[in-house]
Formats: sequence, C-alpha cells, structure tokens
Amino acid sequence: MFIEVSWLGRGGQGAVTASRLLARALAKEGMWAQAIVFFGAERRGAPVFAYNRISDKPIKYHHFVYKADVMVVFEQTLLDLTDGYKRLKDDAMIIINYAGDITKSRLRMNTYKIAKVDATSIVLDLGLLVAGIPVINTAMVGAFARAMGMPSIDSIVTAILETWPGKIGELNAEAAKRAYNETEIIKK
Amino acid sequence: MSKSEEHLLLPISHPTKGAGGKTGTWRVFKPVIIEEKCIKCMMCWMYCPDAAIEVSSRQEVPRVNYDYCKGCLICYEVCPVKAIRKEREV
Amino acid sequence: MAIYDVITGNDAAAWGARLSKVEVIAAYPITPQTTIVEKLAEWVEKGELNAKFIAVESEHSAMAAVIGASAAGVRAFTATSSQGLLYMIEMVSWAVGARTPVVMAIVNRALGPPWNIWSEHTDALMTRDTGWIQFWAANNQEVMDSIIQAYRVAEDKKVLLPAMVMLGGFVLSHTAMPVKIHDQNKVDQYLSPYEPPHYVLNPKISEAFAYGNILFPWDYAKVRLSIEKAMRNAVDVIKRAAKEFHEIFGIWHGDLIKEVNTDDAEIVIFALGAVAEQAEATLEVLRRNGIKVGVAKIRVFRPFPKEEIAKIADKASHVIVIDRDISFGWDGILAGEVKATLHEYKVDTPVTTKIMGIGGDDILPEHIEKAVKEVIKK
Amino acid sequence: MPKTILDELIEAGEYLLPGHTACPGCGSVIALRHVLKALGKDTILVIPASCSSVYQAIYPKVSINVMIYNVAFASAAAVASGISQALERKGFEDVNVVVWGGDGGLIDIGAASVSGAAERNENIFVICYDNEAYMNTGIQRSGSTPPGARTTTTPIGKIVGFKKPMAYIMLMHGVPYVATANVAYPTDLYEKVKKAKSIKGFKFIHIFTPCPPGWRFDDSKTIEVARLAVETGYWILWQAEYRHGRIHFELSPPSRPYLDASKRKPIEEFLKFQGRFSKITEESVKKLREWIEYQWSIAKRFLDMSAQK
Repeated sequence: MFIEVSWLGRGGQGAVTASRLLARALAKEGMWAQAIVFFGAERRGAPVFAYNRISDKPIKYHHFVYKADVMVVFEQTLLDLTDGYKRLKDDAMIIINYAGDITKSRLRMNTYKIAKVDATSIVLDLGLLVAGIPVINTAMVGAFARAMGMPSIDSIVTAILETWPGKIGELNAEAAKRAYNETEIIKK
Repeated sequence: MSKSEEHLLLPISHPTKGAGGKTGTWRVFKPVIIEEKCIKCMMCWMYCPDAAIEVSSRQEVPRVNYDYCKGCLICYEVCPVKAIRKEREV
Repeated sequence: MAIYDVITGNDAAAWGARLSKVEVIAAYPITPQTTIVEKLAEWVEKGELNAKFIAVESEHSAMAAVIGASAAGVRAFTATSSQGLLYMIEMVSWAVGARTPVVMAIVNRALGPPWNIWSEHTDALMTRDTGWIQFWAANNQEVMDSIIQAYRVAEDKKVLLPAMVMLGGFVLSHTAMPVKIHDQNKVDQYLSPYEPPHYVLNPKISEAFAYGNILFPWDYAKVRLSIEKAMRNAVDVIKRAAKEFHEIFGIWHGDLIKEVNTDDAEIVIFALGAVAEQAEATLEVLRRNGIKVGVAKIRVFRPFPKEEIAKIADKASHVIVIDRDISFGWDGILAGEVKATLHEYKVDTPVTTKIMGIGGDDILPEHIEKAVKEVIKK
Repeated sequence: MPKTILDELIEAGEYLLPGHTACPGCGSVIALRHVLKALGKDTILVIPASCSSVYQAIYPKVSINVMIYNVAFASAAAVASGISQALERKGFEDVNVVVWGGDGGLIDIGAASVSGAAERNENIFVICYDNEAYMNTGIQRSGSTPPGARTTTTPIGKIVGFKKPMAYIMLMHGVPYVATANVAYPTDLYEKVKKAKSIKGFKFIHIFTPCPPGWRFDDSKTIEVARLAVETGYWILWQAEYRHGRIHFELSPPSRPYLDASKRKPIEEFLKFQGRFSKITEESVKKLREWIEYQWSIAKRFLDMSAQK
C-alpha cells in the first residue's frame, strides 16, 4: 500500500496540524506515515499545503507530493486558486468541506471520487474558533477516516487527546467524531 | 607525554613567578628605597604594576624585587616623602 | 518501554538532547531550527528537563556560552541554521581548540541573499575544516540517535572534540514521521554522565591554570596536530559507538557510512543525509528495471571515511556523487572529497557529479533516475 | 590597632605574579592586582583578546594565579554566562566568574554580549579596564577614545564621535551593581569589587587605566595622569545599585568635590601630560569640555533620582 495525500487549506485553518494528526493516528495502527509541510511565506488566509505519505512499511522518500491519491480541501475556491486539480491522480478522491448541495458546487464530480462534509457548521456549532476563524482541521481528519476507511476514529480521537489534553482536546475529538459520522461519500 | 595522550596536548599554562622571564632586565633606571626616610605608607607597594615591591606587613620597609622591577618609577613618583631615588643602570 | 511516536526532525533533535540529559542549552532562534530550542525551553520551564536554558542575544553568544558551560564541566547543547551558523563560526572554530565536546544540531538551510529558508547543505559544509565531527542524519530516527551517539563520541577520552548533527531543513526538520523514543534507562546505559577527563574550569575542583594564552608557532603546531590525532581516533570510536548503539537499541544507521545494495552494484551513488535516503528510495524502482545501483550514505563527513569510500568505489564501474551544495568555481563539496579520495587510493572508477536541490528545490526520484540513466548511456 | 584596608590588601597576597609581560607603568595591571585581591582564589577570569591576553605571559607559563579562560574577542560575556550557569547547575555558586577585558572587547566588538548578559542578569562580573583605544593591536581608536586623541587610525586626533558612556549604558540595563573606578584610587576600586562580590547578579565595573605608550607619557606618570582625570572632572567615580525599580547612585569620595564645576582643574592639566593630545585643536578641547559637562549632568540627574523619596 502506498497512498499520497494533499491537504489544501488556508493559513490559520490548521492543515499542517491535520496532516500530523493523521500520521500520528495511523502510526497507532502500525502504519508508517509521513506528514510533510511546505512552509513558504504563509499569512493567515493564504493557501497552505501539507501532505501525507502512507504505507505499511517505512518510507524513505523525502519530497513533496505532486500527484495525490487523496486531496483534503478546506474550501472549494482553494482548488481553483492553486490549480488543485493538476495535483491529483486521475482516480483521486477529493474530501471537501462543503455546505449544502454538492451537485451545485464547481467540483468536477464526474472525474473524481468525492466525499463531502459540512465541517464549518460542525465547528461553529461546537464553538471551535481561533482568532475568529473556524478551525476545521480535526473535523477534516474525521472525514478522512470515514472516506478512506482508515485509521479508525478511535485512533484519531486518541491522537487528538494526546495533542491537546483537556477541554480543547475534547471539543476537537467531538468535531472529528461528528464529521466522521456526517461525511457523505458520493460515487462518480 | 605518552603515546595515548598525544591527541590531547592542551594549551594549558600554569601560574609561575617570572613567567615572562626576568623582567628586571628591561630597566634603564632603578628605584632605590631609602630606608631611613621611609614612612611605611606603602604607596610604592600599592601602585607597583609589577608586584615587584614586596612587603608582608605594615611594620616593614618595602623591598624592591630587582629580578622583576621594570623600572617604570611609578614608586618614585608616588612616594610622598621622596624616600625613593632613581639610579641609572645602563 | 520505548514510545513510538510521529514527530518532526526538530522534535527528534530535541529528544536527542533531552535523552542525553544535557545540562546547559544556549540558543538563538532561526528558521528552520527554532522549534528545536522552543521544545527544549518548554521542557526546561515545565521541569521535565533539568537544565539551564540561556536565551542568548546571538548565535555567536550561543556557541560562546556552550563552550563556557562545557569547559566548566557540563554537557551542553545548541542548534542553529544557515546565517546563524555563519554568524557563530568564529566560536564554532573556537570550540575545537577549547576541546569542548559540545553537540550542535544544524538544520541545513540555504544562504542569502536572496532570502531562502529551505534546505541546502552548503551551510554546514562551510564548517568542514574547523575540526568538528560531522554526522549527517537521513531520517528523524537517525537525527535523535545521532545526537545521542554524538555525545558518546565527542566526550570519549580518545576524542574530546565537538560534534554536529545535520538534518535537512523542512525535509526532515518539519516533516513528521515515526520515531522510536528510547527508554531513558537504556540511554543512560549507553551514555554515561559527562565527566571531563582533560580539564574542568572550576577553582573548587582544579588548581589555577590558564587555558589558551599565547603560544609560539612551534608549540601551536603540536597542539593543532593533537586535534588531528583526536579526529583520527574518532574513526574507531564512531564505529564502536554505532555498534554498541545497535546492540542496545537494535537500530543500525551505519557507522561512518551506510551501504545499501553496494555489493553487486555497478553504479554507486554517494550522498549526504536525507538526499542519500531519497536515492535509496529510488533504488527500488531502478533495480526493478534491472539497473544495478547501490547507495553509500555518507553518515560521517568528518572524519571523512576515505578508506570505505575507496573500497566501495573500487567495486563499482561508475560513481555518482549528489551534492545539495556547491563550492562556486569548483563543484559539489562532497564530489571534491570523493574525487580526491579515489585519487589518493588509486581507484580509477569514473565519477559523475550532480548538484541538485539547491535552496530547497525538490529532489525527485526522477532526477536521480535521470542521473543514473545518463551514466548508463555513457 | 584596627585593621585598615591597607592591611587587608597586604594580607590578601598577590595573584598577579611578578615577571608578567605588561609594559612598564601599565595602568591595567595595577588595577588587576587590586581586583584580584578583592576577588580571591575562587575566581575564573574570562579574558577576551586584549592586552591582558598578552601580558599574562606565554605558554606554558602564566603570570596570574587564578583560573583564566582566554576567549575570542566578542564572546567574553557570553562565555562567562555559560560558565556561571554551568557552575550553578553543578551547585558551585560561590565562584566569581569575571570578564576582564579592555574597551575594545567590552565596549565595542563585545558590547552585544555584555548587554545580553546584563539583560539576563547573569551572575557574573564584567570588569572593563579602559585605556581608551585598541592598545594590543598598536593604538587604534575605539569607541572609548576621547575627542582630540591621536591614535594610529585618528592620526590628527579623533574628530568623529565622543567617548561611549558604557557605565551609564550598563546602569540603564537595571543591573544590580555598576561602578566606575580609577587606578589612582586602588582602595576605592578594592572596596567596589568587594561590594560587587556580595551581590548576586550582573556587576559592571569600568576602570580608568592610563597606558603610557598608547597615550605617550612617561612610564612613571600613570598615577598622576589617572588622578588628573578625576580632578579635572573628566572621569567621574561613582557606584550605583539597582533595587526594586530604583537606582541608588552615589558619587565616590574622590569625585565628590568636583560636582561643583568650579573646583575642577582645567582639562588642559590632564591633556598636557599626554603626547596623544599634543596637537589637539581648540575645537576638540571645547568638545571635551562640553562632553565633561554632559557626563556630570547625567550624574546629577542620577543623584537627584536617588535623593527622591
């Protein structure tokens, strides 16, 4: 098994942390996962890339992901803004934070497998905001688990609680669980 | 140094009197303390840059250690009672 | 029991220092090194690490302070990158003559201008001639383990020289991957507390002495020669340190070199750090295509493993050296060392040199494959 | 008979051993003798490149009988910080870690590390012997060279710049103890170092130490020149402690009369002995007079601040 994941978010939304959480949760299940970050001159709101490389044996590659098997998109404008489609393999899966009817989105529904979750509503409901920005990263990790069938939501919850002990951890764990339950997988 | 210590030759120096040699040879003039005039105020001792004027208590007349006195004559200048005279050496 | 975690290279470096029970840390922030010392500062403040953290005003002072601390008899640590390393370089060189076995992590980053925060090896390679032992880590586990090994080697009474551990900026420093965090008792078994056998700057312990006052040329030459002897002693000490590390922790990163598929290789790639591991990853694909390639990961750049390199190159029909660095007007820096070594050992295997990945430009498997295929066409 | 400071100085013994290699009449070594008497055996001198890295003599011997660590020019206060922290970590808190350097090493190139150590309130002494130029490399101007002084890099006399008021600068860091001293007043110096020794934290002492070859005067005149610096008001002797948000500043006895400008000798008395000022222009003398006034106006302000309840 060898899966490459791209996270496409905005500065402040926690894409980097999401990729690290995912790697940590996968490691708990004996998987080998890298979490890679491209640091540029990020500012809050600007597009941010993070990546995962996942395998069942140690990975020795040390470069960025250019053609992802899975792309987690924090909002659809980012796909247009960053030429996101060019960074996808032909049969890739897009996991997207989207409110409302996905068929009305600009997504190329016929080309890619799509998984959809309204993460923004979940975190607004839970009051998960940092500096006024809804932080949807943990919810999107939950969505990833549902869409990809790995890791288990339990491993994700454990990884979250290890990262933020206490109230913040519990809220984030709740966000991940709700997203896990609410993610819809739309076949092409 | 044994073979096994050759990798550890350290630039360490040990405190030694006369580390710079007999600096008394630098002199042109030498200070001479006139015992009978000395009031044991210790000014000469106090201001000697070379620690070349020796005394072990206030009851003594200081002695010049000519091995190391460089002949700067600060002592001659600071003596309040002119109890030090200078003598040409070279 | 060892804890198995997914951490960045910088966290791994901090863990290496923590498990080595460093007693004084002095550091100045610089991207991409900063999170190493942030982590250590956090542990010190929380009381998880019983050490003094000196938040100095410059890298020059960071190295100065760790030299002072080490001279006074404690295990000291610092970390830097790029411009910071260059700003510190006077004291980097000083640490060698001072015979202070400090360990420093260097997160390799390109030099400005223009500003560039990404990976390149030129910074650390510019310290090549200072007399530091240089470890180049290829992954985060090796970062942590090399720091522990570095203290063991640096403090060995046959060596007593400072050691640096390199990790690629972002490529390792900010990339999280699984790392086995060792059990403290096992590390304690491997690495005894620092007891300087040569001198301790403490009037309560030692008689008064002066370290480093002026010394005439004939004596100076002897003192510098003793550094060269210590560096040569380091070869065996590094091998033993790696071997015992393997015995205790079951992990083998190689000693001065780690050879991968070199036995039957027609083409051998030499490289440093994560670049070498990237080449290792590419091997699989090439071998599947019937191309017999091997990789020699140069893990220790000083002392330079000349004999090992000559042997490996002698067996192969072609050598490729990949440098993520450049010596302007010459070639890659590692390439120069390899070529000189082969000349010294009268090995006439042809050498192709490739400079790639400058300023963080990504080194992709296809770049390495292309380099190999070019050699085959020749 | 009660013990006097003089008895104490005699009993303290000598840590500066005769046969060192300082120039005849060197002001710096006179100061070092008394500093070491006050500090005693449990002392580590951290010495940056300076005259004292040379006058301690040549390997394998040394003329100073306390522990010495020679370090690179700009690094002294940082090295001392590392030593001090290491000793504290090991439980040796009663060792004096002392930077002993010149104006070049501590006021110019090493000023950042001195300032950094002060800001962190490291438990160290920084003692600067000020001979007002880079003497070790052959008399080049420093940030501490006064206006009008000739050096090899100010061949017609320093025109650009004043004299960096390092002790005031250190005082503004809010460190526990700052003092100025002068080789002509060794008991004052001795008492200041002893006082500093009783204080934990960062201590800065700035000592005026004439240099016969560098300032071009007769070897025997070191003390006279140094004393004239005080009597003309050019060098002000004071000490200050910073405690709980307040500076306790006091003029030292030798300088007290000169708070009254009319009591000061004319600056020409100080200048005339020294070859470095032999061609000083009237303009530079005026600048010096203004500079002296300015230094006193700062001292007065600190005195007023200390007097306020």
